[in-house]
Amino acid sequence: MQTSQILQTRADRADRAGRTDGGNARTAQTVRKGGPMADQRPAVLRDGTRPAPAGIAGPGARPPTTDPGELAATARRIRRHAVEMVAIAGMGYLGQATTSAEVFAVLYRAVLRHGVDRLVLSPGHYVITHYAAAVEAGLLDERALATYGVDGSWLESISTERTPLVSATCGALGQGLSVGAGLALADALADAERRTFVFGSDGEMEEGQTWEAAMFAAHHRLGRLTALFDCNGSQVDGPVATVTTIEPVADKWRSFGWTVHEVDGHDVGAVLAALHPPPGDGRPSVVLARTRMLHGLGSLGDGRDAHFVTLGPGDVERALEDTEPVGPR
Amino acid sequence: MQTSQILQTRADRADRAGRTDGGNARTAQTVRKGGPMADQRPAVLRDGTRPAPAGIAGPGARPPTTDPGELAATARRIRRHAVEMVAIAGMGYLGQATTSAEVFAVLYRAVLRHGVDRLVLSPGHYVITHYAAAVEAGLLDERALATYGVDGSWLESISTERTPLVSATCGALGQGLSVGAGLALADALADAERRTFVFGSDGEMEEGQTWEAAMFAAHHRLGRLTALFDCNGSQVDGPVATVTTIEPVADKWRSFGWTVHEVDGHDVGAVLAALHPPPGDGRPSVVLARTRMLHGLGSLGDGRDAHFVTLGPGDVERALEDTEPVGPR
Amino acid sequence: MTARDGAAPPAHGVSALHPVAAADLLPFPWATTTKPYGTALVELARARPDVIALGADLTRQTETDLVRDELPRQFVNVGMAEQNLMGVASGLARAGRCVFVHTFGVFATRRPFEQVAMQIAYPRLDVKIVGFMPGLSSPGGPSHQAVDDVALMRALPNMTVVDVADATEVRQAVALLAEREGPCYLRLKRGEVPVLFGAAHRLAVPAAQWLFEGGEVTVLASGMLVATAVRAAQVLSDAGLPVSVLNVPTLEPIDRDAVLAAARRSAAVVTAENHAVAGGLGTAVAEVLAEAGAGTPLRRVGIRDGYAQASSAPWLFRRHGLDVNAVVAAAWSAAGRRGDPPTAADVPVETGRYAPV
Amino acid sequence: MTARDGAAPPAHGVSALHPVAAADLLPFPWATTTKPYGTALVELARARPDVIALGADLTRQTETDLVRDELPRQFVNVGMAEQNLMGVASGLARAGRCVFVHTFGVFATRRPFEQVAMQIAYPRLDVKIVGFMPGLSSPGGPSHQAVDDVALMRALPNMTVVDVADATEVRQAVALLAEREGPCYLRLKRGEVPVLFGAAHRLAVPAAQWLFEGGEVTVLASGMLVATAVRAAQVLSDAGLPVSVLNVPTLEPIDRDAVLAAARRSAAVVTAENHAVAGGLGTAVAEVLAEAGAGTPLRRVGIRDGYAQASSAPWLFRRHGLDVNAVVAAAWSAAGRRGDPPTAADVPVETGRYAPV
Ligand SMILES: Cc1ncc(C[n+]2csc(CCOP(=O)(O)OP(=O)(O)O)c2C)c(N)n1
Ligand SMILES: Cc1ncc(C[n+]2csc(CCOP(=O)(O)OP(=O)(O)O)c2C)c(N)n1
Ligand SMILES: [Mg+2]
Ligand SMILES: [Mg+2]
Repeated sequence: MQTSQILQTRADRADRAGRTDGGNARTAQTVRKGGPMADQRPAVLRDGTRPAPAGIAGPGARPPTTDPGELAATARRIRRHAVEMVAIAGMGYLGQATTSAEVFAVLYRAVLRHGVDRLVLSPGHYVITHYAAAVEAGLLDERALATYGVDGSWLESISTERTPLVSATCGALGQGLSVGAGLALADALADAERRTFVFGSDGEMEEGQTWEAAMFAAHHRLGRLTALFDCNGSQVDGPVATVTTIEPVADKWRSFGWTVHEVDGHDVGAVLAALHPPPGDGRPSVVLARTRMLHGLGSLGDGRDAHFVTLGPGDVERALEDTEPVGPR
Repeated sequence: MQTSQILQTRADRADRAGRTDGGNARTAQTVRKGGPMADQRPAVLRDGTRPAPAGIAGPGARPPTTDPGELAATARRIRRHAVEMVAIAGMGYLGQATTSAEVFAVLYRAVLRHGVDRLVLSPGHYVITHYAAAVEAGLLDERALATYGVDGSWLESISTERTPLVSATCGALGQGLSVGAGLALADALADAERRTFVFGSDGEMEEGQTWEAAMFAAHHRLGRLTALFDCNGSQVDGPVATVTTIEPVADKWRSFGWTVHEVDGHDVGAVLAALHPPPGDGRPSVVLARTRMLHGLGSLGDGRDAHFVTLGPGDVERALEDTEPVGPR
Repeated sequence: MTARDGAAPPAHGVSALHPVAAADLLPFPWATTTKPYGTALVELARARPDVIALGADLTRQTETDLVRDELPRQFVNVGMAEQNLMGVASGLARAGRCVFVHTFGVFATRRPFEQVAMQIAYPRLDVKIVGFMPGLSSPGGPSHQAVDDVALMRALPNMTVVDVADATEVRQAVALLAEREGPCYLRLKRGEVPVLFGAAHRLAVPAAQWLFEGGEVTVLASGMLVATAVRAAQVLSDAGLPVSVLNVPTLEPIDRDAVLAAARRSAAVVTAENHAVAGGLGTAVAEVLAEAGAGTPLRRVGIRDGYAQASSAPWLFRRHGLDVNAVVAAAWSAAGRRGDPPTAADVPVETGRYAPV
Repeated sequence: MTARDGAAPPAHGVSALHPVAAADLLPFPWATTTKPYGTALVELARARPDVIALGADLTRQTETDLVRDELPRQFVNVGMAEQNLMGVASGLARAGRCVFVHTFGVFATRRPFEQVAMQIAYPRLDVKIVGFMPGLSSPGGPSHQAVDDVALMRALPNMTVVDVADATEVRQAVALLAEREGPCYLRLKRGEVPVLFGAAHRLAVPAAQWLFEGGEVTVLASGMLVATAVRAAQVLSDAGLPVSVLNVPTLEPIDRDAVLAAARRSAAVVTAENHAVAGGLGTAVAEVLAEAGAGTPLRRVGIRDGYAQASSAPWLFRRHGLDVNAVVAAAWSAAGRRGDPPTAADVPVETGRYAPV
């Protein structure tokens, strides 16, 4: 049997077994048959993602675009979706959607070959941007966004193993780059030309595991691995610089053997250029996207808790005005 | 009550309670009173070290020296002690003693103010060098070395909470720098002028925690913290470079905000110069001691497992010749 | 009917609760309060300059903004690096400080387990690890839900493990643990904390405390499920099944005598905890019963379904069987009662009041 | 006298062992072998190109030098970075590989606990974690002694936890676990491994297996203490106390039926494991007994003394009560026998032979 055949067989087997179910296969005495987990058995596709369950799947992948205007408009719509999602509870991870909108627009509409390339969403609380971008990419039904954060919904506010349309998801921060390195290693060993992207947050650079993974990926010359970090300068307790000095970030990545692209994370052209196929020297590459909290939602002003935004009276209306569609979709 | 008084009181209380006992204070039903751990209650001194138990204490601290000849002779004697210790079982951490002999000679005879400054021995298997250097410093009875690695001995082959004359000891690698940072932070908060040294191995740079600690120490401007890494290029599976690319090590530490001294780790003068009090800019400093496995034991040759040396017939004799005392002590 | 007056006529005229006066249990529905922990810690830190609080980028969430703002020299934010956090705590403790470490329970125990084991528990240092958002009280999904933290900390020799029931106990726990030599793990509800106990209540460590006595079945509860057990006892007593309730704040070392007394006095024992059934209170009780050869059957109420979802705590508590009805049903079947167990009436409470789901 | 012939006259003429033929237990003193695991893994990897072995700078120590040298494309050394190790394993498994991860048990479980929980156990991936040097078999002191690895891995839903008794079981475990979907933790003795079982022996997961039946007391043993239990049973039977022995290779899920059968058939049960008494076999058995309301008393032989020292395994096994005499004494007192328990004769064995201390 060929390796590829075997991998295939095992992937099929995994599909059937619903292996990525988060349920519990403990001893008989501790399993409640048909218990709360019975509905948590999404199959896994061959690229490692979980498809959107029936009822919330989108119309189908839209053709990719590299048009800067369209990508910028997509980012604007991502913000708008995010405002509407956060409006449901009146608070949530709106800041993250505003800082990462352009990066996700470029990734989901221009770079990622959905169903082929791999994406690891390391900071699970950024999944809000993923949902919005997946709608924009045609993979998720827009109406599903109304269930964001609602009890029992598929669209949980921090990603889990049930989250549609991503492979590994991590709410315990700092774990994603390692998983991405493992995925990229599998592809490298199989001579697959697929790329692996890992989206990360700047706070994750405080977790030592990020640097373990960085060292590993460089040593094993995982040139088809690309990390994107949202350097929004924010973490739970406030500005990153007040909590831990992570700068000079670019120097750190270079000293760990990576090719570094430092870009304005709100400039879709710059992000797109940085995500071009990595040079052939075998170095993994990292895109440090410098971003500004609540960018694109100017009327919300500064000075609020950026990590977990609470919307006051009138905030939703003002934010929706800020993100009014500007042209034909 | 003043802070210093309170710290004093608590330290006394800790002494009485033998707080660093490795024994088990579990529930009544799981404790065997007077069980195997009853003898494991070394007191803790105020500088955080455990004194040598009666019977193996040395004659008393010898006056420090910065004489290069004397320091080099000390390193030579450290190697000789190590050969004798490893000869007991015919195998052991001889390589580590050969690479770190000069660093320990300088630390124990010229730099560390015993009973004042703090030392964390991060890679526990290097404790062989500590034992030898402690004898040279007059703190441990030379005869105790004959019990190295013997069942039940105080001189265990990997350090534990029972190990005499060090504070924190760590056999699970990569943990020492954090503890050192905590000790240094305590001193900084108390405006104590004492220094903290952390001895580490190059393999420990593969553990992410080392980089977490590095970032923390730099952010908190722990300028009186000094790390010394034995860059012997060796780990269990062979040359470090074949396992993980940790280079460029100096760039890494600089990008993490540290002052870097890269020296020939067998040059006592260079090591001593690098360990001079750190500059006043608040940066912690790291000494990268470039060393060569089995340095000083030329007759043992190359090509053997450097991490855990097995001595063959005649090896002990040859190694003792290599380390024959050269002058008056 | 309330536990305090204890006099309301039982629904079926069969039995009433026997509240233990010394427990000073307040009448339901209970009031809530915020930041009982932070307030108590500031008080302690003011009196004891050797106390130092460490955070890991969750300062307000762990109520330590109070220390940071009032006693800045006794607060250090280590950032989001939990392994280093525990190492730094160890260093500070070796230097004579009494260190309180704060983060969510899940990040206090899983990420830095080896560091807690080697640098805190093994050397028996004065480090108090305070983990917020126990069990399914976190809406953040499996990555944020500390459903195994008690199991992990109980696996460590020298570690005292405490899961308190209310704000009164939270406040007392701070002082008690500061006085207790050596490492402790304290599990705390985040946000609004109910006030179950009045001023006369005295938390002890590691002693368990009877809240109701004389029942046919004993419910042993810890942490957030103490309030649940109290409500369940009321429902059961109203339905003719008298129930004792034992509040077990200390999971390690467990109060072995109290557990054996519960087994001796009851036809069955039920444990109730906001934690996986494996490794927590239920297991601690099982160990005591089995070693004693007690034939009293045990039912364990706790999380049995592996990994949960990101949803609200009430939704999760119902879905995973941590609600009043789950405790009621377990006690009912443990007592060998036939027929459907009684169900608790849904008690709507105003904001600022607490009713267990 | 040997288990196999089972016919030697009992010392006190009172009782003999009742060996279970299907177990195919070989006569004492047992032979040893080296690298049974590595050999089996190479065999598996040759037949299954999807199998990949990961190491963490302990390649020879985990017998994976065999894979590295013979099938280099199926071996990756991740270096000394155990958190990343588990993440990489997870990524490979998500990409369809069957991943075997190798390091010492202590570093496979403590350092990367959160990574194992979140990236392997929770998504139920095909990752087999193989931890060497269980319990006090490591001379490296508390930092190297995996005395809580079973407790940690048992705390994780979806994780199968296996601790085998001999080289025959090691070999069979490799194939069995590769076939078993989902995450497993396999605990392996390092270095010389005894051969207790003959060719007819069949390891099953999660079934336990009787080695001797018909005793007054049952000793349930796992891993390295199976050999110890067999020897203890011989000593006890010679002294007039007939003993059953149940080999329990799978700690999670535990073979509940076998445990209950042991409780039903015996006046007392004794567990024996090279692990802390809390969280391992003894606790798993306690949970089953307590939930069943079985009144059979339980004695747990295991590590009760917290953190040990860096010394040789025989020295540590004696000092911490993991030796034949400790099991004998526990069974003797559990059975209510008065007077001093019998003691095992010190059996000197040649090199290449194994006798439990
Ligand atoms: C291992 C871990 N520790 C702590 C947390 C709690 N936490 C969630 S987000 C966050 C801030 C991390 O910084 P970043 O992701 O850059 O924050 P953002 O930009 O979203 O404000 C923290 C500490 C976590 N999720 N995981
Ligand atoms: C956390 C941890 N992982 C693995 C080990 C096993 N181990 C002991 S020494 C060592 C090699 C580490 O490199 P280094 O200390 O530089 O080795 P040396 O120079 O002594 O050969 C390893 C992997 C350990 N002690 N701790
Ligand atoms: Mg950020
Ligand atoms: Mg080295």
